Amino acid sequence: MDGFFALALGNLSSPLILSFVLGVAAALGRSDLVFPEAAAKALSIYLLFAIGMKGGVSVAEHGIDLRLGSTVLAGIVLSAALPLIAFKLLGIMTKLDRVNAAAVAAHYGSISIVTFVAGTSVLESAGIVSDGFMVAVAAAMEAPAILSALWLISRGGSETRMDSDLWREILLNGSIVLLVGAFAIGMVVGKEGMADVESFFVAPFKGALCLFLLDMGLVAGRGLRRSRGVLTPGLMAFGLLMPIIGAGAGALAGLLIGLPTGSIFLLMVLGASASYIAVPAAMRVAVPEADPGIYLTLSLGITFPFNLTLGLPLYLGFARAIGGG
Amino acid sequence: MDGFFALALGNLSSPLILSFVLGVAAALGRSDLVFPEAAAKALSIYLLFAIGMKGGVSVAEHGIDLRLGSTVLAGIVLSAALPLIAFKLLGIMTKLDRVNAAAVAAHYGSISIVTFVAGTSVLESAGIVSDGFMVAVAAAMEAPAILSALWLISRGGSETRMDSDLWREILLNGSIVLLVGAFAIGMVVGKEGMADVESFFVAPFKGALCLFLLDMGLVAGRGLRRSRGVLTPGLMAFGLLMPIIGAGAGALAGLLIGLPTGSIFLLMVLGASASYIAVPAAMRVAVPEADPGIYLTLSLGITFPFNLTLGLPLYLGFARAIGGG
Amino acid sequence: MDGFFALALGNLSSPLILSFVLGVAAALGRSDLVFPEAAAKALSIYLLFAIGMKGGVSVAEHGIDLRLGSTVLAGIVLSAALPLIAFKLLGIMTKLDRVNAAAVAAHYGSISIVTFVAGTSVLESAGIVSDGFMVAVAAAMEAPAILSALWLISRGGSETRMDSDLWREILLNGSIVLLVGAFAIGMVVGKEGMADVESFFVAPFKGALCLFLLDMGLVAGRGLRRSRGVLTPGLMAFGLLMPIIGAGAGALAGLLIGLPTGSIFLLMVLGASASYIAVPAAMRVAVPEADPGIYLTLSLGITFPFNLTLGLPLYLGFARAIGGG
Amino acid sequence: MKTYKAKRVAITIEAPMERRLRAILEAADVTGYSILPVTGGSGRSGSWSAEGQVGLAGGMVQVTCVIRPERLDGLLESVFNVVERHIGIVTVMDCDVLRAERF
Amino acid sequence: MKTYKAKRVAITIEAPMERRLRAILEAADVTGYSILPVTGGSGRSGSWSAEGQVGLAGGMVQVTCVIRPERLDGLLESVFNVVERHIGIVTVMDCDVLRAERF
Amino acid sequence: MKTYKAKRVAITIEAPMERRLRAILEAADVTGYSILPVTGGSGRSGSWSAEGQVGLAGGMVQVTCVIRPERLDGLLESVFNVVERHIGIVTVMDCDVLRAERF
Ligand SMILES: Nc1ncnc2c1ncn2[C@@H]1O[C@H](COP(=O)(O)O)[C@@H](O)[C@H]1O
Ligand SMILES: Nc1ncnc2c1ncn2[C@@H]1O[C@H](COP(=O)(O)O)[C@@H](O)[C@H]1O
Ligand SMILES: Nc1ncnc2c1ncn2[C@@H]1O[C@H](COP(=O)(O)O)[C@@H](O)[C@H]1O
Ligand code: NA
Ligand code: NA
Ligand code: NA
Repeated sequence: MDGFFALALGNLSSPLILSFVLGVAAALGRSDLVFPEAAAKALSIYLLFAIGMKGGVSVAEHGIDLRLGSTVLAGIVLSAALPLIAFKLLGIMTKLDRVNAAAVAAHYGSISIVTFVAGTSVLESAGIVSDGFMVAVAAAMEAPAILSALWLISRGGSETRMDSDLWREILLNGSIVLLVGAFAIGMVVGKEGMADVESFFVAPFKGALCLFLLDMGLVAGRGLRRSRGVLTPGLMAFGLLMPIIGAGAGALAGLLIGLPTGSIFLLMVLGASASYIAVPAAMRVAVPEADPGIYLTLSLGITFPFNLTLGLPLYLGFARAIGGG
Repeated sequence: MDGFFALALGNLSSPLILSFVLGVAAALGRSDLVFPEAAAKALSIYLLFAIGMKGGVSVAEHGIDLRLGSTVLAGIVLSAALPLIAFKLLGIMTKLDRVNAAAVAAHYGSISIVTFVAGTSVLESAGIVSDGFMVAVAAAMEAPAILSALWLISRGGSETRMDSDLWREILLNGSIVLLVGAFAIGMVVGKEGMADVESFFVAPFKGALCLFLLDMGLVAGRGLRRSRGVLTPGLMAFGLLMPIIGAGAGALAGLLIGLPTGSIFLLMVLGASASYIAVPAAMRVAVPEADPGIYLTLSLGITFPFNLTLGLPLYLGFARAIGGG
Repeated sequence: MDGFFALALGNLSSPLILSFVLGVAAALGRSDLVFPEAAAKALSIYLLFAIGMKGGVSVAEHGIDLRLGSTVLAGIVLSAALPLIAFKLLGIMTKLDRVNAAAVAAHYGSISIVTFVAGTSVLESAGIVSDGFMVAVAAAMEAPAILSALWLISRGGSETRMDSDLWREILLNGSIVLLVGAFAIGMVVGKEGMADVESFFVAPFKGALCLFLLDMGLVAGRGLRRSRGVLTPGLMAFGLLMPIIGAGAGALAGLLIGLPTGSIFLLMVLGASASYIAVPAAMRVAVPEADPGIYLTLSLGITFPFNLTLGLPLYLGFARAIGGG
Repeated sequence: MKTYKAKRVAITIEAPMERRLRAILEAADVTGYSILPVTGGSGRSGSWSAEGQVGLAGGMVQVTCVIRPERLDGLLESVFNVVERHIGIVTVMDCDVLRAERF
Repeated sequence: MKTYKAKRVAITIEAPMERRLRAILEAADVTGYSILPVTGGSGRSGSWSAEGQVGLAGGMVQVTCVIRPERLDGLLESVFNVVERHIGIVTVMDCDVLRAERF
Repeated sequence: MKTYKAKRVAITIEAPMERRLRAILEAADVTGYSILPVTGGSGRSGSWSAEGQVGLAGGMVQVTCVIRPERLDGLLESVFNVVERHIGIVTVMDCDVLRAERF
């Protein structure tokens, strides 16, 4: 437990987390500090591209690992199965109707790439290696959760707008395309090609992530301020419990596949994190009746900060305990 | 005097100043070169965060100096007192009515963080150290001038919209939050934490400042072009005289506290510089009758270029003369 | 020929080209990946400034070369003459009316600075030097083609809106001002001044170019998707043939002046490339009757990708064959 | 100056629906429309702002079409099917248009 | 298609006043409004453009509310207190709205 | 609340023409106008979107002027000379304005 507190403290005093905290505080204090929408979008493109490319280069270095396939598969299963657990849990813990519960559940099966990126930073600081292909796993986990949720809804008799257009939108959404595309580019160009662009995609990465987390803090804080009344105690408890369940499921899968500690940790992070970009957009189109005030606030206002601050050191402690290192 | 010319020439031929000049020239020549608003805002967030964090790290390195408190106090007094001088001077030199004169005066008590940043660049080039806490002094000087100006106006019988909302807006405006927040982050993470994000916040800083100054030049030039007729000779003379008075007051305060040369110089720069972000926004809300055409043009079109080009070497020469180094 | 394939393959597997391909693929697959307009504009300002400044610094290093004048002159002649050839060719290969043909022709006399920048990257990878002043040549080639096209149109009896305002807009358009301005700044500050801002303008340059090419790919792909029906086979053939003619003319000019291989190559690239920023904007104002769907799609959707992928290695092979190196 | 009577329809709808709405307008042969960004607002589903947002889910756009009066009903019917279940608002105003061939 | 009569109020006001205006609208129970960015303009206080601006002071926004006709006067009165001393312009237009429950 | 009758003219035109239109409005003594960005659209010349665009050529803007009814014809005539050959659309609507001195 000592290790956890040291880790948690180290994590909490990193520039990344402090930037996030600054953003939340500024928003709660109703400062007029705002981040231009275009800058936030540009930063997210940069981060996705950089993380994808680094993953691809690492795979090019170490060769395609036999575990790549099984881990991607495990990720898909996790993403599809976690919404079912989340849905059950919401039925027990909250009074959400079927449609809203399914929409929330979709978010928890899918992933938050920023949480993943913050996780890789924590790994780096701890000097633990992980598999480059975990980026591909992250990309693979974005979409299946959406399908599970839509199935839950249609099973309940409600209508969803699930046409071929929506299929394409979900599978080719911006962050999947960037992650997978940059991953492929990284695999093709390898370490040598990466050298050319390293001072843009690697060296300034963490600093850029600081500013992005500042913005995420502003958005999360604003969401919290506006959502008084929306977040019942039951929902909040769910927002803290579900990531731990997701992380547990990730740990289990990682152990079964025999991943190294770093990759177990990242799979836990993916399981624990909740989407706030791809899934909300899909829900707006497919299930407009679901209230974005609930799922966005829960994912961005409760689960994201929890994962970032306490979750990451917790999961790392656990991954180390079971995976060694 | 020779030293001044050498300094001035060196300053004028730095990429920073030349970028500003390019922007002014492009705007005056009515080029269609424009900087997207979102990019300008993003750059300013980056610059404020970087400068704040560097200040905090430097304080973490050297320990909290006893002079921190007295210098912050001196800054607050300067910021509150300079508008009174400016207001008197405007009464003598121009025909502005009370409300407009007070609004202009507020700008000259407050500060321009870009001028401050350019000042730190000049110091670096000259190899002179300064106190990291000067960033906190800059933050402390943003707001008091606004209160002085509102007091001047209400004493004259005019109404200002001074409610608790405005108080919060002034004290928690974006640039104060960023400066103070990043300063605090820098203090917590220290040199070691900074190392992680240095290649984003430190190495590319000057280059990013070039592009920002290009944009400032474009905005200042456009303001000048549109303001034909607004700027009377009296106003222009004020825009050149007032920064010198402010710098003198800064020098005096610095000497009294016993600051080292570099910090005296920065206090002069803060005294000399005029706000063009925080104060104008506060004036729009609190004193809508005041004409933004006057205070924005004067601050951004006259005083900012003067400080950047001639003021900085002048103040540095003076600071060296009185402070040594 | 072997050399060409090796070069082409090397070029095609660089992160730059792959990023462009990713963008095109995402757009054709109708992914919702978008680049904010403000970010694209900010990136283009950065690239123009950086390339201009590097050119200026290089000239400051090597002294003003006697060939600078003759090469700029050759560039102007190329830019003015190529539209006449293009116009004739369009008359033979397509059924465009006079106004549209002239508008298209203007694009091919003018230049694409991104193609030029990609060319300098290819040179660097190949370890071949070129003259720093080629940036000035690029700037000089932006505008003359527009005048040729307007002359072609007015000779045909159609009206163009050619007033002094338009003159200024063409000669002081954003990219010319940035290129020439940054070139001048580079010349003034030299290598020493550049050192200060190198970690912003030099080191991250290629990575930033990747993201910009990703955006160009998105825009080009979207243009292609929307233009079904607009691009006849004749137009497409023109879009592939004309750059080769332009490159040939550039090679000839380079040989006559006696430029080194690297600079011959860059002059070929300038001759081959087609404008998609400055000229379209001028055409909207001066010749509103011309259809932007035709000239934008042809320049950005056909010629730009061709130059980037196959053209650059082809031109480099040729430049080496005639210039040595 | 000669002007022509027309209807100006403004549809404020969630950004993720923009593509679909465009497709529906084009299917209904409404080829003239403009899209304006909306940076914030408030409605029954609460108040929002685009500032700092990365995803589309939070934002809205305003699609404006100027059409001939006799085509209004057809347009509203096609649009209704899309917007019915979605948040947002549809307004119709009378206007005069300068050039008849433009709409 | 059944539509309902309404009023469309457009308030163009300085960006630093956006928050206050929102608060006033909400206090007056006007919970439906949209905010559109304004990137430039001209008025008695001269012409301006948002390009390259860092601060809010230079910019403006356009707040659009669609409300029931009987609520117009109340809205205008609350708004008037805010905009009275400020630059900008308030216009009111008649419109038809597709769904009555939306405003 | 006392209001005044006015006309609201909205001119949607290519971004590269913004400057010229502003100059013409100012020459015609129309000093009050606001410019709203347009991020996409569709017309006879096809559909477009501002996303990721670097140049101005692809984009459009919407210039809105509120003017006294008696000045409408003069305005339309000056504007017509500019927009005649250009793509875009000009609409005129009736509106009420809160403060007469503002337009
Ligand atoms: N009465 C209204 N006037 C203007 N905009 C509205 C109105 N009602 C809703 N909106 C816009 O539509 C969005 C969603 O509205 P709602 O579905 O009521 O939550 C709001 O956030 C506003 O941007
Ligand atoms: N008549 C008008 N029509 C449209 N917008 C206007 C009008 N008058 C003022 N505005 C807008 O309101 C801003 C401030 O106007 P003013 O208070 O007259 O300086 C202008 O810059 C325009 O953006
Ligand atoms: N009927 C219309 N309603 C609204 N906007 C239009 C209309 N027609 C044209 N536009 C706008 O004007 C641009 C150019 O139109 P066009 O000249 O018909 O190609 C379009 O892309 C739209 O942004
Ligand atoms: Na998850
Ligand atoms: Na000052
Ligand atoms: Na060319």
